Amino acid sequence: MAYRVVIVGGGAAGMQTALELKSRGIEPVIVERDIELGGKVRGWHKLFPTFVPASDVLFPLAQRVKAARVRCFYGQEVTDIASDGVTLRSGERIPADAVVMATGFTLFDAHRKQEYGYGLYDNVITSVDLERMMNGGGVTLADGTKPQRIAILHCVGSRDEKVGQRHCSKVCCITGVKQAIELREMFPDADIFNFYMDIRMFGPGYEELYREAQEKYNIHFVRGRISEAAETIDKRIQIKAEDTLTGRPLRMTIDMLVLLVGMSANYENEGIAQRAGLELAPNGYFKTVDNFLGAVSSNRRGIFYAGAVTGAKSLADTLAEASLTASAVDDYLKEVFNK
Amino acid sequence: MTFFAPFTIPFIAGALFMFAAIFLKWLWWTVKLPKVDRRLILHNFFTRNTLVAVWEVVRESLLHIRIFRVNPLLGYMHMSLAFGWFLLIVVGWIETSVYLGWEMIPIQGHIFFKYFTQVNNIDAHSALLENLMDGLLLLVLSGVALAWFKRMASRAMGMRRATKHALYDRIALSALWFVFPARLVAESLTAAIYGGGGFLTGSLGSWLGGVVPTEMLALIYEPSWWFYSSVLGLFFVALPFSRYMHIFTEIPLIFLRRWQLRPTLERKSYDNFEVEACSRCGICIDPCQLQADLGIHDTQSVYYLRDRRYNMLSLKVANNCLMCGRCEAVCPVGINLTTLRINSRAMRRNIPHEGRYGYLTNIDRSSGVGKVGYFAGCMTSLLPAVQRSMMQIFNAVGEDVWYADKDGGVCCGRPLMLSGETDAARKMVAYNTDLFRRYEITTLVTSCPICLRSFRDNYRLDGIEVLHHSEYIERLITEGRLRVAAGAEVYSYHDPCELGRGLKIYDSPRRVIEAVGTLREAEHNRRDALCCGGSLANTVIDDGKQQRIARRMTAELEATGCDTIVTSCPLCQKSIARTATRPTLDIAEVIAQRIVS
Amino acid sequence: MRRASWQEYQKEIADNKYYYARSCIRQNFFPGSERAFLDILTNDLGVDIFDDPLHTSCTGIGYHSDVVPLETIMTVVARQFSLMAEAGYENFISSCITSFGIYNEVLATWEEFPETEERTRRYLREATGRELVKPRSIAHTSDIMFHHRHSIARRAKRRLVNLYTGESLRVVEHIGCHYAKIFPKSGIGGSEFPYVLAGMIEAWGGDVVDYPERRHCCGFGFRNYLVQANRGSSIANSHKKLESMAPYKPDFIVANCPGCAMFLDKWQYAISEMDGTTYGANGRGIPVLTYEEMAGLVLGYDPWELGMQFHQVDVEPLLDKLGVEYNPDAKYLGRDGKLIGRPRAVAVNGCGVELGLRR
Amino acid sequence: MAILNFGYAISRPRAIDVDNNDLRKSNDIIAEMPELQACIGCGSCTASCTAAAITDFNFRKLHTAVRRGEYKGVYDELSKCMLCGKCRLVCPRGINTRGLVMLIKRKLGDF
Repeated sequence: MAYRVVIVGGGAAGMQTALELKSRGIEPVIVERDIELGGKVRGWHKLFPTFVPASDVLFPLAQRVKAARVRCFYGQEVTDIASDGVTLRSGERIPADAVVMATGFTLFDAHRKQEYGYGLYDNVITSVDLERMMNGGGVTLADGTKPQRIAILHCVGSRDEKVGQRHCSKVCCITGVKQAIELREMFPDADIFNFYMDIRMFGPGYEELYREAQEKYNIHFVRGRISEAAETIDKRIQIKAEDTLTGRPLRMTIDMLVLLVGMSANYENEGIAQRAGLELAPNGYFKTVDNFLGAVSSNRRGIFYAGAVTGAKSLADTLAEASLTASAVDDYLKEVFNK
Repeated sequence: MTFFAPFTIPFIAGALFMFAAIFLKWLWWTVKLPKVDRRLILHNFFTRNTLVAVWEVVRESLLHIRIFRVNPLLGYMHMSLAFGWFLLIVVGWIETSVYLGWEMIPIQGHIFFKYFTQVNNIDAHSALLENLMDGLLLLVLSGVALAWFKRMASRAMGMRRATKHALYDRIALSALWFVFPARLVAESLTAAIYGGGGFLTGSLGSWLGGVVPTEMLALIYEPSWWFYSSVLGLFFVALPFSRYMHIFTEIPLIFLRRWQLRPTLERKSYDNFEVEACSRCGICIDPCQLQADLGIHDTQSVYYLRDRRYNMLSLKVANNCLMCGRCEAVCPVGINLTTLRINSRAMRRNIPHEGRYGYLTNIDRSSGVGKVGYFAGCMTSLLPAVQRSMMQIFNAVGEDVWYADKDGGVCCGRPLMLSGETDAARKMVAYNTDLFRRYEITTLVTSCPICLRSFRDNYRLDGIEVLHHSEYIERLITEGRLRVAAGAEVYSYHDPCELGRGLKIYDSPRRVIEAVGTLREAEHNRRDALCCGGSLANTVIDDGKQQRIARRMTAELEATGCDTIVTSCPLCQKSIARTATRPTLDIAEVIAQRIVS
Repeated sequence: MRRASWQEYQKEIADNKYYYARSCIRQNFFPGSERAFLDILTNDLGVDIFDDPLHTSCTGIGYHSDVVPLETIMTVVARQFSLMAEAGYENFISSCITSFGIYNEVLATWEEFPETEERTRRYLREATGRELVKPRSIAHTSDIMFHHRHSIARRAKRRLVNLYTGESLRVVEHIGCHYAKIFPKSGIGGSEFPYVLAGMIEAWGGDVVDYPERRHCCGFGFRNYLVQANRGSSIANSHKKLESMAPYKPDFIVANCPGCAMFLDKWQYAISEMDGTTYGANGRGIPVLTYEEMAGLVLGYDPWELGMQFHQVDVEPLLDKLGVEYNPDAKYLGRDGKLIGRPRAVAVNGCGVELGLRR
Repeated sequence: MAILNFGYAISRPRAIDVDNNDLRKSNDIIAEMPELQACIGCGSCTASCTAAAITDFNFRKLHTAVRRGEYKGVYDELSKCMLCGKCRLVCPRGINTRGLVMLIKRKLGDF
C-alpha cells in the first residue's frame, strides 16, 4: 500500500509536489480551499521575464494532475495540521503519513496603504488588477479612455514597517518592469514612470529586461517612493514623491497609478502554527529548519513546506522547490516507515 | 588655316569657365589666408623649399608615388589618368608644333588636331608621333578601364570599399569616363574616312572602314567630334565643384605645405586647400576601425571632407571619429585629417561664458618638492598601480619629485580640444602652465599620452622638458641610473594612438620592454597599430561598440602568444584589460616589478 | 466621504463633563467661536462643561519655536491636568490643535519614558505644590462637536444648503496637522482621511470637497510664519491649497485648528494684494469658518454674535446663500452699540463697497 | 492695483512640477541617446569626477533633473565639466557620459 501525503493548497507548489510524489509511488491528496486548482497564478496574464502566458504553465500542470488522477478536495479549508493528517473546517479528518503545507501567500491589501487611495480613486489599481485587465478586456481607465501618463509604484506592502511588512516580496520589481513594458506596448505614446526605492533584479534575464525597459521602451525610473495620491477635479491622480537623485520633491498628475502589491504571510498561519507547534518567522511565514539542507522541512517531523508558504518566491523558484519537497518527503517516509 | 569649328564651342566654353573658376577659388583662398600664413609664404618663397615642392608636385600630382606604395594597381590607375593625360597634352602640343612649326594656334587646335588636319589639309603622318599619341591614349584608357573596374569590384584593387560620391562628382565622373573613349571613337572615325592614325586609332579606323558603310561613317563623323568636345566641356564645367578640383588644389597645397603652412585648432582659409585637395581615392576607408569593426560607413575622412566641402557636415559625422590617425598615416595627399576634424568640431563649440571654470582659481592639489614633476593625468587616477609603480621608480633612482595631481588635479585640456571646445581648453592650459611654472620644474613626466600630446602641442613650456614616462624610464635605464633584471617573460606592446602616430614615440617603450623581456609585435604595430576604441575623441559610439573595437585589437595582441600585454596609456589599458584574457600592464608596472636595488 | 475607512480610526469620547482648555490664538482672533462652543454645549445640548479661569497657555507655540524647553511644557501640561482634577473633572478637551497635539505628545512621552513623568511630578510638586492626576480622556473640541453632531442636526434651524439652488454647499474641510498627523489614532478617521469635520458637514447637509492638496498643511508651521524671512514659505503653502481647491468652487472652508482658520483666511487677503489672485466667486475670497461658527449658523445663532465680523474674508455671500438674516449695519458695532471701526475695503473684504473702485 | 510689499513674497514651490515642465527637450535628448535612461543613479560618475573633486559639480543630479524637464541652470553647471572622460570609464552601465554632456549642452545651450 502506498503512503499517503496530504498537500494543503492546490496552487503551483501543491500541484508540482503532488506530481513529484506520484512519480515516486506515493499517493498525494490535495486539499484546495478554492473550487479549482491553480492558486495565485490563475488569472495572471504573462510571466516575467519571458512574457510566457501564465496559462502555458498552469494548464499543463493542471492537466497532468488530472491525468495522474491525484485525489483533490475542493472548497475545503484546512484548520489544523499534524504529521499524521489534517483537519478540515467541517471537522472531517484526513489521515496521512506526512503533510505538505503549500498554502502560499496572501496578496497585500492595498487598502491598507490609505495614502495611495486604492478603492477610493477609480484609476488606482494594483498589479494584480492590471494582470486581470490584460487577461480580460484590455486596459483602460475607468471611463474607458486610454491613459496618457501612468505611474507604477514599487514596494506597496513590501519593506514597509508601517504596515508590518518588513520583507522584500522579491517578485514585484521584475513585475513592475514587465508591466511597464506591456503598458508601453499597449500605449506607445504614454509616459510611464516607475517609482522605486531599490530595483532588485536577482533572476536570470531580469537585469537585461530592466535595461531594455529603460533604453528600448523609454520607461522613466524615478528613485523615490510616492508618499501620497490625491484625485484631481478631472479624476486624474496627483502624486507626490521625492526624486531622491536630485534631492527635490516631485509632483505630477497621472491618469493611472499601478500599485505593485507585495506578498504577505497568510493570516491563518499563526493559528495553524500555534496549534501544530510549528515555528513562524517574524514576518508571519512558516519558518524552515534552515535555509540550506532543511529548506523545505518544518521543526515538526512529517510536516513539510513547498513554495511561498515560507516566504516570497517567484513561480520558477516555487516549482523548483516543490520537487525538492517531494524528495524530502520521500526520504522521510523511507526513513520512518521502512526501518 | 582655320582652327575653329562649331563643335569646339562646348570645349572652349568649358575650359574658359574652368580656368576662371579655379583662378577665382585660388585667389579667394589666398586673400583670406591669415596674416601669419601669408608671412610664412613670403618668408619661405625664395628658399629651397619651393624647389622641393616642384619635385613633389611631379611625384605626387603626376606620378602618384605614394598611392603606388599603398597599392600598385591603384597607383597605376591614378598615374595613368593624371600622368597619361598630362603627356597627351604635352605630346599633342609637340605634335602640332612638329607639323606647324612654332605657329601660335588656339588651344582647340591642339586638342582637336586630328580634326583640323583634315580641315586644313595638313600633311601629318609621322608614324612615331601617331603611335606615341595612340600609346598615351591607350595608357589613359587603361586607367579609365581600371576606374570602371574599381567601381565594380573595389576589393580587387586592395580596398574593401569604394568611395560613395556626391551629385557633382557623378556628373564629372561620368563625363570623365566618356572623354577618352569619345576621343578614341572620334579619332578612329577620322582615320576610317581619311586614313592615317597610329596603331590604335589607325587599326580601329581601317577596321571600321571595312565594316561600316561610308555614308554611315560620314553621318556620324561630325557628331562624334561634337560628343568628344561636349563631354570634355561638361567635365571642365563640373570640375571646380567636383572632387576633380583636387587636381588643381593639390599643386598649391604642396607649395603651401612646403612653405610650412599647417591647419590649426581653429578653422582658417588654408583648410580649403587641404579639404579640396582630397581626390576621394578612399584609401582612408580601409584602415578605419569604425568601418572594419563596426560597419559604420558614413564618417570616414573621405566622407567627412566631402561633407565639409559641400557644407553638409553633420555634427554626428564630425564627432564620430576615434582620431586614431590611421587614415592620416596613409593619406596619399598628406591631409591633416585629425586637425581638420577637430577644427570643424570647434566651429560648433559652445560660447563659454566669463565665469566658466572660475573654480580653477586658487586651487593647488600638488605635493612634494623636486625639479622633476609628475603629472599622472585624470585617467591614471583610476589605475593606482601605475602611480605606485612610478613612485617606486622615482624612489629607486632617488629622484625628488613634485607630484602635480596626486590628489586629483585639473585636466590637461585635450579632451575639451578634441571635442572642439578649444577656448575652454585654454583655461586648463593656462592653469596647468601656471602651476608648472610656479613650482619651477625642469622636467615634466606624464604617464598619459593624451596629456603628453597636449603638453607638447598646445602648451608653451619652454625650459621644461616634457617626457612620456616610457621616455623617462628609457633614459634612466640608458644612463644606468635604473637597474632592471631581464626575465623570460614575453610581452606584446600596444601603441597608444596619441603616443605613436600622434607623437611618433614608438621606440622608447619598445627599448624599455626589451630591457626586461622579449617583445613580440602584433600584426598591426607602430604606424599601423590599431586603436583600442576607448578614444576620448569619439563621443558617438556606445560602450558596446567601443568593446568590439577593443576586442579585435586585443585578439591581435594575444595572437602573438605573449604572457603579458603592455601598453603605456591608461585609457588603452582600461580598454584592453576589459577584453583581454591575459594580464595587461602599464609599462611602468612592468619595470617596477623588475627593479634591481 | 466615499471612504468608510475612517471608522477604523475611532476613539473614546466622553458624553458629558468636560474640562475646557482654551486656545491662545482663538481667544484673540476668534473669541466668538470659543464663546459659541460653550453656549452650544451648555444651552443647546445641556452638557456640563467647565471653563476654568485658572488654566494657562499650554506654551505649545513657544515649544515649537524652540523657546520653551520640554521639561517646562511638561510641567505646564501637568498643571492643567491637576487643575482639572481639582475641579472634579476627568475629560480634558482642548480648543486648540497645537495644544491637543502637545497633550497627546506629553502623555505618550510619559508612557514611553516613565522617568519623564516622574520628573514632571516632582517639578509640579516643587513649583506649585500640586499633584499630577492624568485625565481619563483627551479630546479636541471638534471631536466633541463631532460626537454631538447628530444632536445638533436634530436641533438645526437650517441645513448647509444653498437657498438659491437647493443644492448642498460645497465645503472644504481643513484639519490641523497636529490633530492626527502626529498620532493617527488620536484623530477620528486617522491622518489620511480624517472624518471629524467631514462628519459634521455631512450630518448638517453639506458636501465635502475632496481636492488634491486636501492633506497639505496650511503653512502656519510656527517658525515658518513667526520668522519673517520664512513667511514666503508659509504663504506658499496656503497658496498651494487655495490653487488646488479653487476649481471645485467651494462655498466655504471650515477648519478645526486656530492657526489654519486664521491663515487660510488672512493669507487670502495677502495673496490678493501680492499678486491679485482671489479664489472665491465674484472676485471675492472664500469664507473661512471655524466649526463652532458652522454649528452656530446651523443652530440659528446671529453671525455677529458668533464673531464672524472678525474674518478677513467677508462672510455675507455665504450668509445669503444659507438664508441667514443679519443686519449689515450692525456688523461693526460693538457691544455698546458704537462703531468699532471698519476695515479698509479690499478684494476679499468690503461687502457693500463698490467692487469697481478696488480693481 | 498696487502690489503691496509685506517684506516677503510667495515662495516658488521647490517641487519638480512634471505636469508643467516642458519635457520636449528632455524627450529629444532621450530619443537621441536612449542610454541616458539606463542610469541607475549609483553616483560613480560624480564620485570619480575630476571637476567634482574641486567644485560642487554633480553630473548625476544634472542629467536626472534634465530628464524631469528641469533645465534651469543646467547648462551653466554642465560647463564646469572638463570632459576628461573618467566618468565614462567607471559607469557600470556603460553610458557614454561625455557624449551626453555634449548632447545636453547642445540641446540646452547656445547652438
